[in-house]
Amino acid sequence: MPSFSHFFETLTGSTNVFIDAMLLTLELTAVSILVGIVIGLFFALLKISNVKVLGYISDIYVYLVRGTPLIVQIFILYFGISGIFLLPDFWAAALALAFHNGAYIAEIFRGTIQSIDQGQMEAARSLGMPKSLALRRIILPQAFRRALPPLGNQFIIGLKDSSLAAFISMNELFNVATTLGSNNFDEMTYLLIVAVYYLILVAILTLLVNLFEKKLAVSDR
Amino acid sequence: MPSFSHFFETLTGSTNVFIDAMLLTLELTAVSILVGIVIGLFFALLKISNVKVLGYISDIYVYLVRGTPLIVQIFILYFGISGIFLLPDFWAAALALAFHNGAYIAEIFRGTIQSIDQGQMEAARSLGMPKSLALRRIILPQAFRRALPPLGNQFIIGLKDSSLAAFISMNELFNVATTLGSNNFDEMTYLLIVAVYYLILVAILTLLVNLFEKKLAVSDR
Amino acid sequence: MEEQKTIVRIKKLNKSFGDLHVLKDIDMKVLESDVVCLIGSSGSGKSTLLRCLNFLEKKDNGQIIIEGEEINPGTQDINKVREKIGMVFQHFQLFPHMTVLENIIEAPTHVRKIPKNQAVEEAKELLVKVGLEDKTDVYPSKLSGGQQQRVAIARALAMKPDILLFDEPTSALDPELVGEVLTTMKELAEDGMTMVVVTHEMGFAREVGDWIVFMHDGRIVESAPPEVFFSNPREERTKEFLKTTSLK
Amino acid sequence: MEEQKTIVRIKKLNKSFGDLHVLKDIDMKVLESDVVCLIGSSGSGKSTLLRCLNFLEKKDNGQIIIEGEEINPGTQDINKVREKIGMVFQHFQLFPHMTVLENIIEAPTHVRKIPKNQAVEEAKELLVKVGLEDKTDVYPSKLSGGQQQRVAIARALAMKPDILLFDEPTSALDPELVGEVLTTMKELAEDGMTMVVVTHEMGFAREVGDWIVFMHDGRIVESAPPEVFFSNPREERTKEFLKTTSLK
Amino acid sequence: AEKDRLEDGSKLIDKDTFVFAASGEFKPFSYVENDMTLTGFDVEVGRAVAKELGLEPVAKRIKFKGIVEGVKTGRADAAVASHTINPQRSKHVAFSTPYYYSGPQIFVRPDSKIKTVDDLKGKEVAVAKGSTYASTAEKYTGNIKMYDSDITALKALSGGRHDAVITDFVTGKTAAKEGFKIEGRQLIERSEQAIVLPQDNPQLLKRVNEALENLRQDGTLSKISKEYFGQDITTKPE
Ligand SMILES: Nc1ncnc2c1ncn2[C@@H]1O[C@H](COP(=O)(O)OP(=O)(O)OP(=O)(O)O)[C@@H](O)[C@H]1O
Ligand SMILES: Nc1ncnc2c1ncn2[C@@H]1O[C@H](COP(=O)(O)OP(=O)(O)OP(=O)(O)O)[C@@H](O)[C@H]1O
Ligand SMILES: [Mg+2]
Ligand SMILES: [Mg+2]
Repeated sequence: MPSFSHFFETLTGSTNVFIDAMLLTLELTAVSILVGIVIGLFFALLKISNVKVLGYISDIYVYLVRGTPLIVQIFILYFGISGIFLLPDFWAAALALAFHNGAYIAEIFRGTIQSIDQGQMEAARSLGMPKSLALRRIILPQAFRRALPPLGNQFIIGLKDSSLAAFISMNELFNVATTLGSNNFDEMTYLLIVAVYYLILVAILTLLVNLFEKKLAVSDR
Repeated sequence: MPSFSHFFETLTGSTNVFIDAMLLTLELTAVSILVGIVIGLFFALLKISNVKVLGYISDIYVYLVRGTPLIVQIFILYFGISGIFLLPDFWAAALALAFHNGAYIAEIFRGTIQSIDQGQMEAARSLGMPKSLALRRIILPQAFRRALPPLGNQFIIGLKDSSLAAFISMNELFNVATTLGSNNFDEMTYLLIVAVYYLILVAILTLLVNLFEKKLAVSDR
Repeated sequence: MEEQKTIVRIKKLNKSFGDLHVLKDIDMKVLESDVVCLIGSSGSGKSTLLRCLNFLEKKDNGQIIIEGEEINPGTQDINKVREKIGMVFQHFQLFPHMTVLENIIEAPTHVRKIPKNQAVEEAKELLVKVGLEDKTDVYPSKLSGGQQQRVAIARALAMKPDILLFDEPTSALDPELVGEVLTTMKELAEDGMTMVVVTHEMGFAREVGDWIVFMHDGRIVESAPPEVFFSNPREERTKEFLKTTSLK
Repeated sequence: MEEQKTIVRIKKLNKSFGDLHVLKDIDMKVLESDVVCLIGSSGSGKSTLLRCLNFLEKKDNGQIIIEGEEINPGTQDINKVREKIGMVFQHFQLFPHMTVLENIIEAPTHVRKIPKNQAVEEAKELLVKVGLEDKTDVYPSKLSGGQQQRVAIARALAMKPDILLFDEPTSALDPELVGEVLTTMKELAEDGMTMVVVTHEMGFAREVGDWIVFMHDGRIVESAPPEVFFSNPREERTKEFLKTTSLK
Repeated sequence: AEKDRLEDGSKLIDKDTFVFAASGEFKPFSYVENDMTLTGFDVEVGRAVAKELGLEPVAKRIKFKGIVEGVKTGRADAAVASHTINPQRSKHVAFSTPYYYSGPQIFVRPDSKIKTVDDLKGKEVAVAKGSTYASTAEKYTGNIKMYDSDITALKALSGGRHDAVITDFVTGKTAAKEGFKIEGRQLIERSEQAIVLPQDNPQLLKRVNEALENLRQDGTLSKISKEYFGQDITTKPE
């Protein structure tokens, strides 16, 4: 175990690099969640469509993602995407993470869409709205609102998961920590430092998600 | 992308190695979940104890684990444990994973214990049972029963998470896949193979958990 | 009554859910400006009949003729047909993420595609009609059940339907709120709106209904003007039913 | 009545939940073999009083004297005291993971530490007493509410308490199951069991109660034998309460 | 994966830059400064080659075991990452002429009795994943541990795990200097390290070889070597 003073010196001495890394971590997470939302919405809609085959496709996607470790997915996608078209590293990593997040987000959307009273759809249809319009104007806005807290949680999970992008050469927090650690022959100190960064990020995000959830609960408009 | 016949040949040609690795993965997961159950129960009891400080200790543990990526925890624990006393690799890896699983299992137990009707405790107390006896004989048996399905899920999550033990040199599924992949300069094929192994394991476990959940629901004795 | 147009005509309508035969050879007619009250015990098929009329349930066989045209979901644009048939639900089903005004103009602007300012104009008139002109920009969750149901009526009216269907519009309401909704419905009836109302409110049926249809076990057992139906029921079933329903 | 021992004596008992003063200067006495029925409207503090008697709630001040000894959770072993005071809950609170027999022998074997075969013996006698000898090895979820409550009574009796407390023992039951539980309680009373019963069953209170205690707003307003209490209440409050309670 | 094609037929990810990979975890061959800039012997050689080619050098960090795959799939134009020339790798990628000569050495804790390869029999030996040292170690023992980097393996060794690590002698020496409780024992064999290039890019290989030759001639290579090691490891030992 490193002494506290050594830990503290290293912590303050490395803020520049780590803040850059933190921004990359956040960027990676944000992009992968945003793209994940698009993917997730797409597969959630497939799942609730009346066409059985589309539902199965959605099931298979979710099953593949939930049935394999993230690190396996990241490696397969990173090398797989590279084999097809040459994306910049950031995008290859972000897409790999988005593919993973997408499955969990699809489940979130599926859940919240199905939690909307069936009668809302009937009311919309009875007003002459076609199904797609009813979905877009009536069901999805309500489902989205309900999805916000679980999406916030997924963001936090995604933030932690983004640490695995270290293995496909993203200079995010964890990668910076292990690299500096191994080059300074002082892995433990840097690992503890990066743990502190993650803890702070997660604490802030958790706070935001909770605040937000409370606000939603109050304005139950 | 590897051709299907190449994939299939490699798959059948490597079963021996992979089955060994799979057994190690399962062993690692089982041990880390079992130890995690002990840790989790301990911290769940701290949390529901009347002593506030103990509750905070439990909170901090859960927060530390939930607030940092698993890979960071694994590295810290692996090197940290090594710094204190020298455990065999398997146990160092298993303990690192158990420490992680323990926090999630503590939350499972806390939840199921608190889900038991407060009246059960009162009924036991009114019969003259001291709190510890009531906990042991009345509350915990019921809480355990309810905890079984979520524990099953945690086992599946733990199985996938054990892939990260690859980075601390456990020859489990993922490590074998990447090692063979890089030795044969054929990462993709081996990654796809290992994905198949995980999918099958997860499918079987999911089936078991579901069956079990159904059986519990029926024998709601 | 010869000069009244037939708005809805149902012939030999059948509907099953799996093995359960819910509607059996239903024959029914709704004339323009009439208020038809559908009554019957729970599970007799009233809701299902109403939902078939709005094509929320698919009939098994039989004919549904609306304003002289036989409607089949396969051949006609069902959304066009639905514009002519408004529906008010037991649980209001207002859109919770929209204000009262937005609820009302939603379908006119997006389905009938009329200009927004015209839709707002009309919506405000409707809100005056149902006595809620001061609730324009309020969200549904801030309204009482009775107010919500009146907004739901206004929302249905905004599509200028030829007929309005009500499925137990007051049975989810606290007793003290039932009156305001029934009053609104009565005013509608007086304005000449054609209505089919599933209800347990016998007082309303007697006073406002032009025609009472009594269902039992998926069949229409008796069907008569309220004067005849309530004072002089023909069928044994009807008498039994009326006995259990305390008519205040 | 001079020869009756005092089992429970309460003096100037007070209890608050935060700002809410729930029990106000309660004075009460329960004599051996008596059935005391606690009645009063919802929120008047009946449950809280009963729970204080069993130390499930901590009193703020006042005295609780059981069989001549003042009890304070700090100084006495509360578990020992509780062995003398059985309690039956509104929602039975049987242990769902144990059979009926296991429910009954749990406390005798683990608290009183009597040998298991003796405990089983006694449990079977108790089950005969409550009329459930054929349910020994059944799990609680397989029993009706009335049966569950009778098992709960047997479970409490198995600790051979000096007094039994009941908190609305029949109010979670379907009406047709209330009778069997009241009958069991009546038999207990006839056997000379000392009981304090919170109840809304006025018929039971009148017939079985030796003493009626009426609470209102945290105070004991009136306390009298049932003959006097029901036919000749002194207080205005009591008269009002009896009026709203339809006595069949 | 479409690359830019130059007039002479060589292909580059971007026609103005030379993107070369290094692990960054192989001090002092490649490592990062505390501000995360990549440096080390490999990296400086890469920069020199790029300059010689008239291209902008772009050093890119990829985990060692992913580098060959990275070059194959076009994530880098080349790798200057201490790759030992061997037949297995030659099947998948092309090698330049060697830019330094080195060799694997046995590293152990100071109290260890292991001296030569013969003592390794049955012992637990750790190596970096994807390195040629795995096959070296296989010749002497069946008990091999794979780590993500050489330094992690040495760190674990220093902390008391496994019996030995086989890695490049310069790397081991540097780690020992940094305070790892390890010692070098037998120098197992000599090896030649070269720049890795994709096989479908012969024109680029030709140009890189020319560049290396120029750097050898004008003394740049030996100057970089002396800077990092205090000795010249870029000439073939006799
Ligand atoms: N979607 C459905 N699937 C299966 N059975 C249904 C469905 N909808 C209704 N039923 C059944 O059809 C029968 C008639 O139902 P319906 O709702 O039309 O009765 P109702 O007269 O409206 O009764 P209530 O007064 O309770 O609303 C009932 O037995 C009901 O259980
Ligand atoms: N644990 C508690 N915390 C806060 N307030 C409580 C608690 N338990 C009871 N109260 C309040 O104390 C008052 C008396 O409650 P109590 O349960 O004793 O009434 P009761 O006479 O048993 O009523 P009921 O007939 O409804 O059971 C009520 O206002 C209740 O809300
Ligand atoms: Mg209905
Ligand atoms: Mg009570």
